Amino acid sequence: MRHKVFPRPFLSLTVFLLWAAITNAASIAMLLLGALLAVGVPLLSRPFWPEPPRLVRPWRALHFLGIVAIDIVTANWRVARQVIGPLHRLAPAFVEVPLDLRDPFVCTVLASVVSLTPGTVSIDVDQRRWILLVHALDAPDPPALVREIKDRYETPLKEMFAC
Amino acid sequence: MLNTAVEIAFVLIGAALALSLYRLLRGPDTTDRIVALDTLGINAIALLVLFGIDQASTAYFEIALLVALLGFVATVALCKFLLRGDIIE
Amino acid sequence: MNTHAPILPILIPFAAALLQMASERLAFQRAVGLLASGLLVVLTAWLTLLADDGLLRVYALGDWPAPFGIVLVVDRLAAGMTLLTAVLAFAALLYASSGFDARGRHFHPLFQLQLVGLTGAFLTGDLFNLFVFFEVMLLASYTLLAHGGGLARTRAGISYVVLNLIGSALFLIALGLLYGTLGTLNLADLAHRLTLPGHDQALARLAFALLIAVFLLKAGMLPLSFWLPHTYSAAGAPVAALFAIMTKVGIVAVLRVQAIALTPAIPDLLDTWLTTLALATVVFAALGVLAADRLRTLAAWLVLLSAGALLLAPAQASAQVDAAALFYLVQSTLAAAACFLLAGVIAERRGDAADRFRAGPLPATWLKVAFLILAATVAGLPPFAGFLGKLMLLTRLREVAAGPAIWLALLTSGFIVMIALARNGCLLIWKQETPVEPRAAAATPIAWQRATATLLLVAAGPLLAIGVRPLADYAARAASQLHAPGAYVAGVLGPTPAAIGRTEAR
Amino acid sequence: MEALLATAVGVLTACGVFLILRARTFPVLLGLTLLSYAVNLFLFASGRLRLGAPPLIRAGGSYTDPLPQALVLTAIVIGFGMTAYLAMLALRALSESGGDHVDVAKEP
Amino acid sequence: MSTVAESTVAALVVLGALFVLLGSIGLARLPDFLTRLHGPTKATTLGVGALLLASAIFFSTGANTGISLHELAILFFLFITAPVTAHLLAKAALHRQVTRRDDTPRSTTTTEGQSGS
Amino acid sequence: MNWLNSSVLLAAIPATAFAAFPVPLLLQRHGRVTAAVATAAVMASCLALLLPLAPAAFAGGTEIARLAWLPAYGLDLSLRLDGLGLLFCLLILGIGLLVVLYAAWYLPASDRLGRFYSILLLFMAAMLGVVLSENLLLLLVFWELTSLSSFLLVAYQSEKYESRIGARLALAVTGGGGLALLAGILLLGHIAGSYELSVILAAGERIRAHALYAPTLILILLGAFTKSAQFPFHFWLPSAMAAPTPVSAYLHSATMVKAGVFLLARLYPALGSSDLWFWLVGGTGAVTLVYAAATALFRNDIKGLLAYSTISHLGLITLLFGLDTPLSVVAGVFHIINHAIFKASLFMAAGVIDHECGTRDMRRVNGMFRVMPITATLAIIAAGSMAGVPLLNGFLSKEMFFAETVTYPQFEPLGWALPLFATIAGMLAVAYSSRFIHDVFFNGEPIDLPRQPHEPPRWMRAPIELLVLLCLLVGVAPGWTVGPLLDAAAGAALQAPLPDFHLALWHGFNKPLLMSVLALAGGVLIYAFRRPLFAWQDQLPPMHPRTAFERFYRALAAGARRNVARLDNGSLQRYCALLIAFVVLLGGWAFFSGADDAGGQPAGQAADEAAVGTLLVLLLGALGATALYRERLLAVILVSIVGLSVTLTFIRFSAPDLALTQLAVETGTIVLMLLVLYYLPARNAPKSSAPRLIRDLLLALLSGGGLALVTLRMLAAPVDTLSGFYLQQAVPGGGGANVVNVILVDFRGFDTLGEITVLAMVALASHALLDRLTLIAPRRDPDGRAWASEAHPLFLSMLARLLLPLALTVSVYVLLRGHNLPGGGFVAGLITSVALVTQYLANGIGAVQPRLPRQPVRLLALGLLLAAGIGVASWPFGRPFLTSAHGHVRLPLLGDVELASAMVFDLGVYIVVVTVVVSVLSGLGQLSLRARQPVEEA
Ligand code: NA
Ligand code: NA
Repeated sequence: MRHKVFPRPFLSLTVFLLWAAITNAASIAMLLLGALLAVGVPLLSRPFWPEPPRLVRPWRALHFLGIVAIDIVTANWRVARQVIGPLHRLAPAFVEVPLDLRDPFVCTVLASVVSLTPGTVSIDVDQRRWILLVHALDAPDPPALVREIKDRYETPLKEMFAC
Repeated sequence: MLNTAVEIAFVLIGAALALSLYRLLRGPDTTDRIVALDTLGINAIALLVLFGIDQASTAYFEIALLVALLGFVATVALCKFLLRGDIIE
Repeated sequence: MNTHAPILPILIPFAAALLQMASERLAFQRAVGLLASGLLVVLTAWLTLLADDGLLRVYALGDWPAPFGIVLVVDRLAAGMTLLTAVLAFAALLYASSGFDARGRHFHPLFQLQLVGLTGAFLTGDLFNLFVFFEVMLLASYTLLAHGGGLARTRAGISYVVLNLIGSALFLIALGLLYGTLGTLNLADLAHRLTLPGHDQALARLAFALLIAVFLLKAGMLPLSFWLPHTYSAAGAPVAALFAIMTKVGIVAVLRVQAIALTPAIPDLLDTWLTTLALATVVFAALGVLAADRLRTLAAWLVLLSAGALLLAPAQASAQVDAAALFYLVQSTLAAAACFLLAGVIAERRGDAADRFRAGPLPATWLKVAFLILAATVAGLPPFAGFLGKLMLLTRLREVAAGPAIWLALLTSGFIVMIALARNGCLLIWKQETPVEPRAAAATPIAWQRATATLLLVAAGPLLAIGVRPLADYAARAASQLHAPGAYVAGVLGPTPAAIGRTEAR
Repeated sequence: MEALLATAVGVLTACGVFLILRARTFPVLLGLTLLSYAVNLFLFASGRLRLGAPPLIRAGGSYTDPLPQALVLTAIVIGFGMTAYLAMLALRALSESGGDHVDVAKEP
Repeated sequence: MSTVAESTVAALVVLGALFVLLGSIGLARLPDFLTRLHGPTKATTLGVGALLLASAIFFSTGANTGISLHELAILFFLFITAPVTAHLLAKAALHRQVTRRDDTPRSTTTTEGQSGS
Repeated sequence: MNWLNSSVLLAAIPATAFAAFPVPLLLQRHGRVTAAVATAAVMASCLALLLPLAPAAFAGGTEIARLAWLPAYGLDLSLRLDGLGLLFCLLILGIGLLVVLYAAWYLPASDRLGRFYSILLLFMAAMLGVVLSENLLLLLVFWELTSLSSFLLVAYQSEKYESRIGARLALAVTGGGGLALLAGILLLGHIAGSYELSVILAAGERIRAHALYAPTLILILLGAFTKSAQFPFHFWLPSAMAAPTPVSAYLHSATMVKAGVFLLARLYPALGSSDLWFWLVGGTGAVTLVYAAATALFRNDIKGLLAYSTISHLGLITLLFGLDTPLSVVAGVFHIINHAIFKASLFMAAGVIDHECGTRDMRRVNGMFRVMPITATLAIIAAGSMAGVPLLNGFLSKEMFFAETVTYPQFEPLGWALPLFATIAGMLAVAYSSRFIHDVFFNGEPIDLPRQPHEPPRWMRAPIELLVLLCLLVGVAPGWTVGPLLDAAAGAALQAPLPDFHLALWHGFNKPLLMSVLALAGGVLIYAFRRPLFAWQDQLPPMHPRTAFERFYRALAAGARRNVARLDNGSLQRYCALLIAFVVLLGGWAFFSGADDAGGQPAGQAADEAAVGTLLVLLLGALGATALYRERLLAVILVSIVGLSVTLTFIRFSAPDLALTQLAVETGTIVLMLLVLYYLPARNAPKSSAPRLIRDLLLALLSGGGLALVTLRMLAAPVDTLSGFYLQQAVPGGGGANVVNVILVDFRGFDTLGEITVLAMVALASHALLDRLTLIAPRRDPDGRAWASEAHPLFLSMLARLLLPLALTVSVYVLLRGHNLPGGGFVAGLITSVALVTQYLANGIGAVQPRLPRQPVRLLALGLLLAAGIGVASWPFGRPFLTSAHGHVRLPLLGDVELASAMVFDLGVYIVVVTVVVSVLSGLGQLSLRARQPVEEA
């Protein structure tokens, strides 16, 4: 039963939260409608998302989100300095991060996180060898960067999604 | 205080728009222009949010949301065009 | 039923289109289409009879009174035009239902939606709504034009679309200017406000000039008409036949705006130039008739010629002239449509020669007779309706300033059409190819739908001549109703054109 | 403000007209797009320019003229439909003639 | 609206605008495409984020009753799309071989024209 | 039998003819004889109907029958029978009967005759109509009908070029003349105040005194002269001899060509008796008389000779009317009768000869007197009448003509000139008659005839015999044969008491007799010394009116084609330029030609930096796109910048709904342009030439500058708009706080219905236009790079999966709130569409299409049905289409819930928008699935 009504529980949750956000959680009627949408929208869009990943450790995910948020803020300061500072000091580099992840969606999440944290942008993923190509604005020590990405982001993601 | 802050912010974002526009015109490659266009869109969102605060009106929220959504789609379409030519193959 | 009569000419084809969109089965679509078109003929005929009591029927959509809501306004002219549209549509659809409709997708719903656009354009009393119906009409016609394929159609379609898009832009500019100057979009209200002081008169003049320019583009006046022959001759026979009424939308719009808004307030707007350009159109079209190398092209030029002749009417701002012009409009529309259908049928019988003016397999006797009657009709030879139309126009245009020039142009163009049709008709129906094409003998018989539709329209020439009196009288009543702007404004806005809310009205 | 808007309308019109007068489908498409911007701005301006007065009924609000906005909305949507239509027509012409020339009587 | 709230909003507004400007400075100033990509995808995003937060506080504490959450929706949206935008832009740029640095690897995505070599 | 009064009888004559004209065609399957008998029966019936009316007409009475047809324009079915009409009726019906008989034998046995007789009857009916019309417009109707039916008769053997061209030439000249006549009649009716002859004939004084008399007369004469083949319009008649001989005998001698002179006779009281009349009618008649007689002499074709002789005699009749005395009118009427009789018989005789010999060339046809003595005798007598030999009817009227010339008052000082002229004309007539007699019936042996000639069948000759007998009878005893008819006819033509005249063979030795003798002798002499004349004539350039006509037509058509091509070169740019130039000119004129008022003062809001900045961005985008339009992708980017600044403008000036819509449409436009750009040729179009550039820049500047100035002026103009009503009624009447949305779905919901109909048609068109289309997919980008190999980047396709549900949620929100806040069906639909576009972008059409509903057209119908259906739902409540209803519902727990029927309308809009975007995209996507790879690749 649960599987029929909420085939994608976390998607349903996302939809509901989004609904609550855009309607400013204005009234009970609106929230009920949001609940309705939380059922209906995933059902409607189901054909477009055939094999969703399963989030097994939601609390870990929250924790992870917090880390990412902090990383985004703190690391932005660095980039700000780099951007207005002298450009010749920058050491841009391409870094190849070998992945342990195999799930395409989770991989995308990782790449997004890497891109959002300043100083690095995920350029591409090689799906044959599972290597994430990252461009760093200033990477004097590329292997350290690879380690940081794997430890700080990939490992938690693997745990959260059990893949 | 808030008014001053908003005034300052308007100037800053105006400068940001100008710089994005500079990149758009300068290029050199089409990809540079697309980044500039995308940035211009995000700058516009900033402007809209600021405008909402300035006018104390929430009427512009959906526009900001839409700029975000549509700017993304436009950028994706342009990139895909550069990569593959046929964007919906 | 009576209450909702004004909107039925729009809703019937609309409903038919929806039904046809629900199922793509051709047989079903045909049945629905023919049924709806037949119903439309009956309904518009009834509406025309109703309208002949001289009362203005105003249908307030959404129950919002004019000028705030959109109103449909049925007077004799509007009702009569919907009837003409319906008759033409029935014939064209009948013709198309024998296989032409299968040459591409969605012919039937597009055809019905084209009717929606046409009837809506004739009925609406709101200028922005007219714009919307123009777009409906034009988009349907673009696609119907392309129906059946071919480079000529696509190319003609591009120039047709682009020009009309510029026209749409102009229309919007005119509407903006009207609203920005007079503060309303309802024609009656515009006319009313135009007579009041306090608005920028130069802007109002400009706005109406632009509006008229848009209508003239649709009507096909030189120098805005070069698209017309290409488009009409490229279209398939039944489509072109239906197109015969499209220029009339522009002409009727000019007539209406001129009679209701311009005559009382800006009487000099069309004075100096419209007659000249209308005459130039007639002359150019006559040249085109001479230059045409196939029947359908010739028919396209005939459409242009009649447009030129009809545009002489608004230039004179006279109910008398309009009365003549309205009869001329009816007969020339039906004749041109007949010409397109006949060209289609003849082409079908003549193999590679098609409807080109050269020797080829001879068409059947009934086709020859039909051609002769039609040729006499379009050449304005007695005793058919073409002659009567010309007679009326000549009679009523005698006393106007440019009378002699108009007579010269009309009579000369008639002469040219006559000698061109005589020559080309001889080639088309009498000159056999030598040696005789073997497969011409085994020509398949023409589908009854095509034959019936063609004959129906060809017969309009003689029939309208026989029944000319009631029709001419109706035209005269329609014209005099058209030229009573006060009654129109009062009828649409109510006796005191003040802002009254619906809540009060309820 | 008024002069700025008038300038915008004028420049968009001029650019649109110039592009429409080119011989290929693509600039014509661009030109029509620019022209429709101009037209929409003009139609919009017919309700006059007002700051901070969106026509959303609220207590004690002042409002700009809502009707031109509704008209422009309709015009935008119709214009979009037409652009799509013209684009499809251009592709059809391309498929049939192998070229993108707009003239009725031209070889590609 | 309390002073605290107002100062917070004011600070966030200026901060956000500053980051937005930073992103654009990066875009305009940095030497090659891939470095330029860093500015707008992050600084600008963060800047807009700050502004949105300011807006959320402003409207939640303003005269209008109720909380204002809908800014979060935009924030969420920007944060999920920005990386993908950057990714596609970088792909396109590499594909077009516009980078000026020597350490640029040949695109991992082989193009049809190169697949034979 | 009260109803069977004389006017009914009168009306029955043409009515019978018209009603019965298809009968022979319908009966032809029963054989030639049946068809002939039926035709004759129709004619006989008409004759029978005429008989009861004849006595009154003979007595000088005028019977009139009226039936309204188009009274508002003066065109009525009014008929008139007086002496003149009676005379012509008798000619038409009498000779018609003979021709029917003759044709039955003349036309080949393979012809079933039904078509022939039917057209002949049609012609006869028209001819009867001409001579019986009381209403001049009605006369014109019949007049043109004679042209039409004669066209069909001349072209009867339509497989022959000569027939077709002869018919066309005849139609061109007589039909063209008919147009002049129409104009003339309209003027005449205007002058007289009526088209009824009874009014017009009584208004002669007034007509001649009117300022429009001259143009009226000239136009009417053009009609008459073309029909009666007067110089210089005569040339069609010889070419019309391609018609079967019965047709020539009927139309080209007795009836149709007489219509012109009939008109002269008919209108003589109204138009005659003026100097202009004398010079125009008399002059034309005189020139025609002599010119045609001289030409007739040199024709080698028997029918050609007779044709020119006919022209000459018509010239004589015209001259008689032109002489403008009562007696000359009598003579003219008399010669109409005589000419009809002898010329019909001559044509029939010529037909016999043609029929028997297979040729009409007089150089080959010789000595026929021996072969067919009876026919020859008849023809010789008729030719004698044509020459004016005494004892024959032709002599009498010619004698009257001579007498008129002698006594004519106008030429006192040059009294000898007119008689001399007449005598010369008489000589020429004698000369060509002599040639006809001598060259055909004598002059040695026939040369190389296609057939062996002998006497024709008895019944074929009978009509000739009858006519020749008439020639003799009239010639010998005019008084008691033709006298009463002539009196009646001439009286009717004059509309005045007849002059004193005496019809007799012998008037004593007088000048006219001397002239006759001189003419006879001179004519024979001319013929005797014909050889030098013929030799001289052979040197003259040959005249072929048919060839000249065809050449003329071709030159005309070629000129038309050239001019049309010059004006319309098929260039869309020129069309557009003309349209824009026209609008600029017209607009400029309209603006500046009105009353001079300066306009209001600008409201004057100060421009701030943001506005200036937005404008600069807009200018940058617009000008950039225009300057760089050849860099297509860049142009798209720049145009989208313009869109962005337009959006900002909307936001700034309080139009959030517009901004939303503009944005969404903007994205759609970019996607669309990119889709198109992929296929469009990368090769850039050649640059425009300098003059073109200047023209285009000029137009651009004029239109842009003009519209800018107009914008400024409009913004300053005072205006009182409808907006107050909408703002006031939106909440109480429309149930929504977003006034724009309430206008869209309620106040002006009908517009919106039309608008989504337009959109739906775009979807239909995407199927109609793109189905079965194939395009060549470029293998490289415009810079020559190969495309990237990865079609669907991983991150994008992952994100797209998440995006769709989120976008759906947002669009539901935007849809629902639209009635009160910015949003609504359009924007919601566009958001969903854009989410679906993202799916296409991320996963390609192959992945998306199968996941979408199969029947987009049905969805369209559903959307339209929702929008229109909620409109019809108001009918049962007695409200018009699209009347909305809204209300607040109190539900437990949920509180106040607002429901409006307009929401259903908006839902319809939403469905249509989504379906349309998806349809267009999938249409274009199908294109890419079908796209062919180019075969040649470097
Ligand atoms: Na001979
Ligand atoms: Na309503």
